[in-house]
Amino acid sequence: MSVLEIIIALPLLAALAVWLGAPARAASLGATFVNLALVLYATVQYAAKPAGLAFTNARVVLENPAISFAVGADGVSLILVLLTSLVMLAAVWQIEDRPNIFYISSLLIGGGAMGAFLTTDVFFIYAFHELALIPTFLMIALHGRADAAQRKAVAWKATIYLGAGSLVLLAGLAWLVLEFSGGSKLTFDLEALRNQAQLTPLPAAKQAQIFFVLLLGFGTLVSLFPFHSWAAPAYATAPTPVAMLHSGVLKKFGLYGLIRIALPLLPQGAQVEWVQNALLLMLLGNILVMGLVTIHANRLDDTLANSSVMHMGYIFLGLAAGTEIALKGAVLLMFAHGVSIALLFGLCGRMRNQLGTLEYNKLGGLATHAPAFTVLFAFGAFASIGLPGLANFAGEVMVFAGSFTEFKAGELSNLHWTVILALWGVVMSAVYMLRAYRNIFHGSANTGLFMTDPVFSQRLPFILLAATLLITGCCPWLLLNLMKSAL
Amino acid sequence: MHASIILLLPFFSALLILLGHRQLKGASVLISVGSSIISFIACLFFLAADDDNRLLLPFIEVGTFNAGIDALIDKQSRGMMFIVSFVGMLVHIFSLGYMKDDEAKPRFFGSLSLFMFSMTGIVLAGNLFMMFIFWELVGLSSYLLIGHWYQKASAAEACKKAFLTNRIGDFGFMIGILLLFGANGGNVNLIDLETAFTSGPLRPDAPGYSAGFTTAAALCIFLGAVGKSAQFPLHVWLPDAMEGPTPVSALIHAATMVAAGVYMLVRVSFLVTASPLAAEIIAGIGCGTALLAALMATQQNDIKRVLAYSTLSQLGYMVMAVGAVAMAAQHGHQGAHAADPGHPAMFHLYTHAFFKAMLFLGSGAVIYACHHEQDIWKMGGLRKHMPVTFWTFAIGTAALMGVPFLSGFWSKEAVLGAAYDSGCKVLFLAGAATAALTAFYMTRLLIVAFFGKPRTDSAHHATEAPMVMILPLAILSIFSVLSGYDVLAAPLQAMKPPHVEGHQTVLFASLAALVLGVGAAIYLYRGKDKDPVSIKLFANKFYFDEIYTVIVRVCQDRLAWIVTALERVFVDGIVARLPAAIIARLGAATRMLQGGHLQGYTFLLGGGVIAVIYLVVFVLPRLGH
Amino acid sequence: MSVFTIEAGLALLGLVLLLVEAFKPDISRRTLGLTAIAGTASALVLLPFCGAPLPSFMQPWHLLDTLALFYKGFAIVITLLVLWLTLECAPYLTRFTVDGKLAEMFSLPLIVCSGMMWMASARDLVTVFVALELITVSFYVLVAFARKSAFSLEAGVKYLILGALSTGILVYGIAWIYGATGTMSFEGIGKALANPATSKSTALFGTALILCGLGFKVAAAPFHMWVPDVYQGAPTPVTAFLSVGSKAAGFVVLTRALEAFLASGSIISSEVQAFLLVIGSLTVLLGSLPAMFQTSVKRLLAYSSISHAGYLLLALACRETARFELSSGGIVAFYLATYLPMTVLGFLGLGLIRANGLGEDIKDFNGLAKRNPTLAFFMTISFASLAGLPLTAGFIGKLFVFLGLADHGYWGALSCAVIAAAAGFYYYFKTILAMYTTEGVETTALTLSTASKAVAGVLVLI
Amino acid sequence: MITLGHYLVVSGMLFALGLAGVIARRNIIIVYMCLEMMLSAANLALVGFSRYHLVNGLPDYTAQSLVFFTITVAAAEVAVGLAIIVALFRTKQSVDVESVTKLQG
Amino acid sequence: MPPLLFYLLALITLGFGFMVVTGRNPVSCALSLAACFVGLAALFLSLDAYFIGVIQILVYAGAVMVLFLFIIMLLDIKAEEGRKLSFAPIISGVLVAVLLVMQIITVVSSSAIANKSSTNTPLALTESAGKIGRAAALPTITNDLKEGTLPDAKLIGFTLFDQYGFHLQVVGLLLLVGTIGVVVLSKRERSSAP
Repeated sequence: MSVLEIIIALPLLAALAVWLGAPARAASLGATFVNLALVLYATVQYAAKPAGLAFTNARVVLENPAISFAVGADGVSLILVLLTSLVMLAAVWQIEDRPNIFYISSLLIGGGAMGAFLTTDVFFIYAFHELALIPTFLMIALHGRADAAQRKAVAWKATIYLGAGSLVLLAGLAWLVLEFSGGSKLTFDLEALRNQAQLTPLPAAKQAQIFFVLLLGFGTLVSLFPFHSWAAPAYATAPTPVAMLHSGVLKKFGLYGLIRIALPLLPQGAQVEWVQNALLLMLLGNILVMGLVTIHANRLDDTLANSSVMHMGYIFLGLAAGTEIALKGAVLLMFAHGVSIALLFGLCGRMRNQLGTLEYNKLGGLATHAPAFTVLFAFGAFASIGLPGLANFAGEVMVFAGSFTEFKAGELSNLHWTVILALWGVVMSAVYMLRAYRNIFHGSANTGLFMTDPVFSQRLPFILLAATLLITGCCPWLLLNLMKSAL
Repeated sequence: MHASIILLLPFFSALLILLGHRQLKGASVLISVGSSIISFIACLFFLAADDDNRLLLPFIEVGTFNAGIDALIDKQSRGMMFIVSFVGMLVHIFSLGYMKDDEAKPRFFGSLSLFMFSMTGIVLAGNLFMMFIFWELVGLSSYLLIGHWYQKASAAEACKKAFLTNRIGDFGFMIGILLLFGANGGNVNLIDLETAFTSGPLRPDAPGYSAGFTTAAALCIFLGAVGKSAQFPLHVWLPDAMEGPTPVSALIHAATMVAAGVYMLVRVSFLVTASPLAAEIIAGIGCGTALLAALMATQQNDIKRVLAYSTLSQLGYMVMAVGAVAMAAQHGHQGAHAADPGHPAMFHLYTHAFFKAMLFLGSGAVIYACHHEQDIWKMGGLRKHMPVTFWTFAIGTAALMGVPFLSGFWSKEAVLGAAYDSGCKVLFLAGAATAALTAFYMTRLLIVAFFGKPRTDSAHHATEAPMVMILPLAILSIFSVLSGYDVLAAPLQAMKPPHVEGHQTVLFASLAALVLGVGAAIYLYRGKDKDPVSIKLFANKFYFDEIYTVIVRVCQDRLAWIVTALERVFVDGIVARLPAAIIARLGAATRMLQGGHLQGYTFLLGGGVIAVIYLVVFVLPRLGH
Repeated sequence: MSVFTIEAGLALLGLVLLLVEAFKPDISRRTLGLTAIAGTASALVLLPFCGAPLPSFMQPWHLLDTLALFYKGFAIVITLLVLWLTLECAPYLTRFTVDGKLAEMFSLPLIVCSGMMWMASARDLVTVFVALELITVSFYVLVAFARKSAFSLEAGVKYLILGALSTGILVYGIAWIYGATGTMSFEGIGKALANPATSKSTALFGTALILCGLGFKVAAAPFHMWVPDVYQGAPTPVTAFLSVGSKAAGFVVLTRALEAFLASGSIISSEVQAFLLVIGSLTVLLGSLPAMFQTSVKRLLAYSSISHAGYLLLALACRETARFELSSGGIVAFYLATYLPMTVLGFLGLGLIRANGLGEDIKDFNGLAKRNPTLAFFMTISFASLAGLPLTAGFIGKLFVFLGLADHGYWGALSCAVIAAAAGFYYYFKTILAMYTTEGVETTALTLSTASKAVAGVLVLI
Repeated sequence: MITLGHYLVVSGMLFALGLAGVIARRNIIIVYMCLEMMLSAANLALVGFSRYHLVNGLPDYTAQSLVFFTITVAAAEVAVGLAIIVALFRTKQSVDVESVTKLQG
Repeated sequence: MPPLLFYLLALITLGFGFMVVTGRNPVSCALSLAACFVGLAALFLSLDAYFIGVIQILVYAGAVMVLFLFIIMLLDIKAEEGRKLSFAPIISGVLVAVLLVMQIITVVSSSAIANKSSTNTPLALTESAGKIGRAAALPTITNDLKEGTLPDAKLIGFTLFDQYGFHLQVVGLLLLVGTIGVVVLSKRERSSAP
C-alpha cells in the first residue's frame, strides 16, 4: 500500500461518496485538503532524497499481456501532482451553491489526473486520463455557459477531438508496446518497456515515425496547432471548476505523456529532422497564430481560452529542444501555467456569475470597487505574460535558454529562429493581457456593471494559487530540486 | 551584506504594503519612506564596500544554466546605487507632501518601494539574466505608477503603452542575452563575458569568431536599452508616462529607471566596443534621439512634457556618448575615455540625475501650487509667489543648459568631447546643436512659467510649497551645483572622466551653443502671453504617435482579424468539420441499406453471397498469398 | 457425472415447465420463472463438477475441451440473465402475449440453452446443423412471441424468412464442403484441406457458403441487415438473448470451423483469413456508422452489437499470432465474456425503462440520472464499456483486438476498427448525455426492484 | 454420360431458382416455398456427393442421414413459419412482404 | 442411367420449380412445387438413394405441400392477378440467380470430382459385404449385400441409430419446439377473459 495509491483513491472515493449522498461540500473539501496534505508530505519526503522512482508499488491485474496497477513518482510527476491537488482544492473550494455534480466531476477529473500522473503502467496512465475526460465532457454539455444547443455542440467538438486524439494515441502506445515488449509477452509496464528500449533501441527513422504518431495523439489532447480548435470554445463554455481543472491540470497530461513515455523510449525520435521541423512549425502555429487570434478576442473568456492554447507552444518548444534545461523548464512551465490559468479561469467564472458578461466594451473600472479581486487577477495575468518573480518566467526563460545551449556563435538553427519568433509571442501575450486588464479594471468605474470583492473565505482559494505563483516564481529551485535526478 | 539589505528591504516593504495595506493604513507610508531612508544609509556604507561579486539568492541552477541573484559590486554599481537610493529617498519624502490627500496613497508607496527594489536589482545585477529579471520588474513598477490614477483613461493607456513598448525592448534584450548565453557556454556573468570578449573565446581574433554575431548580440542588447531609455524609435512612451504623479516622473522617468538603459550599456560596453557597426548605430540613434527630442521640446506647453522631452534628449546624449566612446576606443583613443575609471555617459547620467530630478520635483511643486495646472502658458510670474522653487528650478535649468561651473557643464562637455574623439563630426555637431536647443527650450520654459505676470488666477494664488517638498529641492539643487566637482564626485564615485585638455573646440562649442540658445529664447519669449512661434511638426512630435497607431492597427489588429478568420475557416474546417461531414454522409448512406423491405434484405443477402463467393473463390486465390 | 446430464437436464426442465403450465394453467408466472432460474442456477453451480469423461458413444460428435466448457458456462449464464430479465419485463410483455401467458418464454430459453451447450462441443457439421436449427427455430418462436405487438410479429417474419434463407445457404455449403472433403467432422475436414489433392475451388466454394451461413448468425456484414429490425422488434429479453446468446453460439461454431479451415497447411487458409479481415472491417463500419443516427436505443444497441461482431471477426482473423501469445480464440472468448455483462446491462436498463411505461427512444432516457441515479449509474458504466472506454472491460477487449491487428500488420483493418471505435464514442455518449440532461420530460422516479439492483451491481463489477 | 457434375449443376440451378424466387416474389407463402426448394436443392447436392463418395463400395450414409435431418428440420421450420405467417395474416390481412416495413432505418 | 431420363427428370424438376417462382396463383405454385419435388425424388432414386427419395415424396410432396395448400386455402389468399408486379425485385432476383448459376457452373467444371459417374465409381455391393464394420451386426444387411441389392433403408437406419442417435433426439426436441411454436403463435385469444 503506497501513499500514492491513497492520493489517487481519495478523490475518487470522495466522488463516489458524494454520489451516494454524502454532504457534498464538506466531503469534497475534506478530501481535497487531506489530498493536498498527503501530496505535500510525499513531496517533502522525496525532496529529502530526490532520486529515481519513489513510493513504488505494483498490483498485477493481468498476466498476459502483463498489465499491473503500478504506482510510482519522481520529480516530474510529483510536481504535476502538486499542481493537481492545488488546483483541485481551489476548484472545489470556489464552487458556490451548485448541484453536487459540480463537486463530483471536479473530484473525478482531479482523481483521474492524479492517477494518470502517478501510475507507471502505460495502460493505466492512458485509462485514468480517459476517465477524467468523461466528466469534463458531461459538465460542458450539461452545465456549460451557453444555450443547450450551442454548449452541446461545443462539448461534442471537444469529445470528438479528444476521442480521436485518444485513439491515435492508443494506436501509438500499442505500437510502442508491440515494439518494446521483450520476450513473448506483451507488457505495459513503463519500466520494462524503457529497459527494453535501452537494450534494443530502434533505428532513428522508426523512432521518428512512432514519436510522430504519439505527438499527434498527445498533441491533440494538449491542443497542439492545428488540432486545437476544440480547446478555446470548450474552456470558454465549460463551468468554472471544469475549466480550471481541465485547462490547468488535465491538459498537461499530453505533455506529461510525451516527457514520460515518448522521450525516454524514443530518445532520437524527437531529434530527427523532419519530426523536429514539423513540431517547430506546429508550435509556432500555437504561439503566433493563436497569439494573434487571442489579440483579436474581445471577451475575457475567449482571451483566456485562446491564451491557454497559445502558451502550450512554449512547453512544446521545451520538448522540441529536448535538452535537460529545456525539459525541466517545460515541466516548470506546465506547473506555472496550470496554476496561473486556473487562477484566471476561477476569477473569470466569478466575474461572469456576478456581472453576466465578459465583453470588454461593456466592462471597466472594476478595480475601484474590487481591489483585492484586481490584485488577484493581476497575479494571474502578469504570471501568464511571464513577468519575473511569478512562476511562469522561470519556466519560459529555462525553455529559451535550454534551446540555446548548443548554439555556435554565427549560425542559427531552425530551433533558434523558432525561439526568437516565440519571444515575439511573449510580446503578443503582453498585448492581449494588458488589453484585458486595462479594459476590465482600469478606466472609470462603469456604474451599470458593479462588482465587489468576494468574501474572504471565497478569496482564499485564489489567494492560495496566487501565493503559489509568487513563491515558485521567487524560488523556482524549490521545484527544480525535485527534478535533480529526473530527465 | 549591505547589498542584500538594500535589495530586500524595499522588497519586503513593497510586499507588506501591497498585500496588507487594508490592515495597516497610514503605517504603509511610513514603512515605505522608512525603508527608503534606511536603505540610503545602508548605501552610504555601501559606498565604502570593496569590489566583489557574490551570490545573494539562488534562483535557477540546472546544468550549465545558473542564473542566481548575485551582486556585482564595483565603482559603477556603487555610484549608481548612491544615485538611486539618494534620489529615491528624496522623492519618497517629497511624495509625503505631494500625495498627501490621495486616497490610494498605500498603493502609491507600495509601488514606489517595489520600484526601489527592482532598480536596486538592476544596479547590482552581476549577470544578464538577473538584470533582465529586474529590468522587467522596473517595467512593472513603472506600469503601476504611471497607472496610479487608472480611472483616467489617458493614464490607463499611458501605462499600457509604456509596458508594451518596454516589452518590445525586452524582446531584443532577451534575444541578446540568449545569444551571449549560447555563445559563451551558458555563462552570462558580466565579468566572465568581459573576459570572454577581451581575451576569451569571443575575442575578435579567436577561431570561429563571427563579426555578425557580435554585432547582432550588441544590437539586441541595445534594443533593450532603447526600450528602457526611450530612445528613438521606442521613445513614444516616455512623454505619455508623464500621466503618472510627478514624483514618479522625477524618480523613474528622469533620474533612475530611464537611465538604467544607459547604465546597462555601460556595463556591457565591452560588447559595444567589440563591434564597430553596433557602436556607430548606437551613437547614431543616440544623437538622433537627442536632436529630435530637443526639437520636440521647443514646442511643448505642458511643463512636464517639456521636461520629459528634455529627458529624452539628455538620454540620447548619454547613449550617444556610449557609442562615441566605443568608436573612439576602436580608433585607438584608449585611456582617454575608457569605460573605467570614468565614463562620460555615466558621468552625465550622474549629474543629470540630480538636476533633472530636481527640475521635475520643482515642476511638481509648481503644479501642486497651481492646483494641478500643467500648461506653462497658464502660469507666469511664479517667481514672486514661490521663490525657493524658482531659485532651485533656475539652478536646475542652468545646470541642464550647461552653464559653466555647474555640474551639467562638466558632464556635457565630457560627452561632447567623446563625440569629438569618435572622429565622426556629425555626432559632434548634432551634440552641439542639441545643447543649443536645450538652452533654448529651458530658457523658454523658465521665462514663460516664472517671469512675466500671472496669466490665470490659479497661478495668481499660487503659494510656496510645504517644507517636505522644499527640502528635497534644496538638497538636490546643492548637488546639481556641486556634483560636477571632485569634492562630491570623488567620494560618490561618480565615474567622472578625467578632464582632458586640448578640447578647446568642445569648450567653445558648448559655450556658443549656450549663448545662442539662451539669447534666442530671451529674445523670442520675453513678456509674451502666447507662443510666438508655432511649428506644427515639432508640436506634434513629428507625428510619431499617429504613425505608430496606424502601424499597430494594420500590423496587429487587421492581421489578427485575418488570421482569426483563416484559423476558423481552414484549420477548423479542414481538421474538424470536413471529416465529420464525411462520416455523417457515410452514416446516412449506410443507413439507406436498412430500407425495412424484406425483398431488399433478401436481395442484399443473395448479393452478399454472390459477392463473397466471387471474392473467395475467384479473386483471392488469384491474389495468391 | 457428465456435462451431458446438465444439457439434457435443462432441456427436460423446459419440457416439464411446459407440461406444468399446460396442466396447471393458474400457476403464477413468478413461480415458473423462479423455477427456471433456480434450475439454470443449479446447472451453473454444477458445471464445474462435470469433469467426468463422456460415454464412448458420444465421443465422435461431442467434444469437451476448455473452449467448449467456457461456452457452456457462458450459455448458462446468459440464459439465467435472460430468464431473470423476462421476469423483470413480464409486466409489459404480457400485454402483447395471448392471455398474458409467458410459460414458453421461460421454457424455450432453457431448450435454447441446451442447444447452445451442444453446439459448444459440436465436432462435426451434422451436430452443428442440428443444434443450430434447434436454436434458430426456438428463436423464430421467441422473436414473434409478443405477437400482439405489430413490431414483434414483423420482426418474427423477417427473422423467419432471412433465417431460413441462411439455413439453406448453410446446408448447401455443408454439402459442398462434404463434397470437397468427403467428411463432415472438423478434424476430417482439416486433414482433407491440408491435403493438396483436394479440389481447391470446390473447397473454397463450400467454405464461402458456410461462412455466409454462419456470418448471418453472428450478424456479419453484408448479412447483418436483419439485425436492427429483428432486435428492435423482438421482446427485450429475447433481443438480449439474440445479441449475446445466439451470437456467442455462432462464434463458437465459427471458431471450430475455422480451426478446420485454417488448420496448419490448409490450402485455403490465406483466402479464409483475408475474407475474415474484409468482412470484419466491413462489419465494424456498417455497424457503427448507421448507429450514429439512431434515435431508438434498442436499435442503437442492435447496431452496436453488429460492430462488436465485427471486432470479434477481426479478432478471429488474427489467427496464429506473430510474436505474442494472444490466441485469437482467447481474445474472442474474453471479448464475449466482457460483452455479455455490458450488453445485458444495457438491455436491462432498456427493459426497466420500458417496464416503467416509457418508450425506447433516446429521449426517454432524458433525466434518468435524476429519476433513478442507480440505474443511470449502471447504464453509464454499461455504455461506457460498450464504447470501450478505458478502465472498463470493453476497453481491454478492444485493445486486444487492436493489438492483435497491429501485431499482424493488418493496418487497413486496424484503421477501420479505429474509425468505428471513434464513431462508437459518439453514439454511446449521445445516450449517456441524454441520461444526464436535466431537461427531462417528466421526473417520475423509476422503480427498480432490489433484485435487479443486485444483479446489475454484480454485472457492473465484472 | 451423366456425371456428378450434371447433378450438381441441376441442384445449383434449383438453388438459384429458389433464391430468385425468394428475392422476386412478394407473397410470403410463395417465398417460403422457394426456401423449401433451396433446401431440397441442397439435399440433391448432398445425395449426389454421398453417392459418388464411396466408403468401401457403398454410398456414404452419413451425408444421407444429414439429408434426413434436413428434411425433418425443414418440416418443423415450415410448421413454425406457416404459423407465423398465419399470425401475420390475422393482424395484417395480407401475406405481402410489403406489409412488413415498419421497422427500418 | 440413360442420359435422356436424367434430362427429363431434371427438366421436370427445374420446370416446375420455375413455375413455382413465376406462378401467379399460390395454389398452382404449391402444386407445381409438389411436382418439382416428385421430380427431385426421382433424381434421388436415380442416385441409388431410395429411402431419401421416398421420404422426399412422403414428407415434402405429401405433408409439407398439404400444409401449404391447407394454409393457402385457410387464408384463401387471392392470386396476385390485379396487382401489377414491380420490376426491380424481379430483375435483381434474376440477376442474382444467373450470376450464382454461372459461378456454380464454373466451380463444377473446374473440380475433378465433378466428372465422377456411375461408370467410374460403381457401387461394389458384394465386395463391401465383408467390410461394413459394426453394421455387420445386422445379418440382414450383409445378406442383402451378398445378394447384390443395396439395403438402402437398412443402412440409413443403422447409421442414424448407430451414429446419430443423439441427433435424432435433438431433432425430436426440435419438432416438439416447432409444435409448441405453432401452438403459441396460432392459438386464438380467449375472448371471454374471466
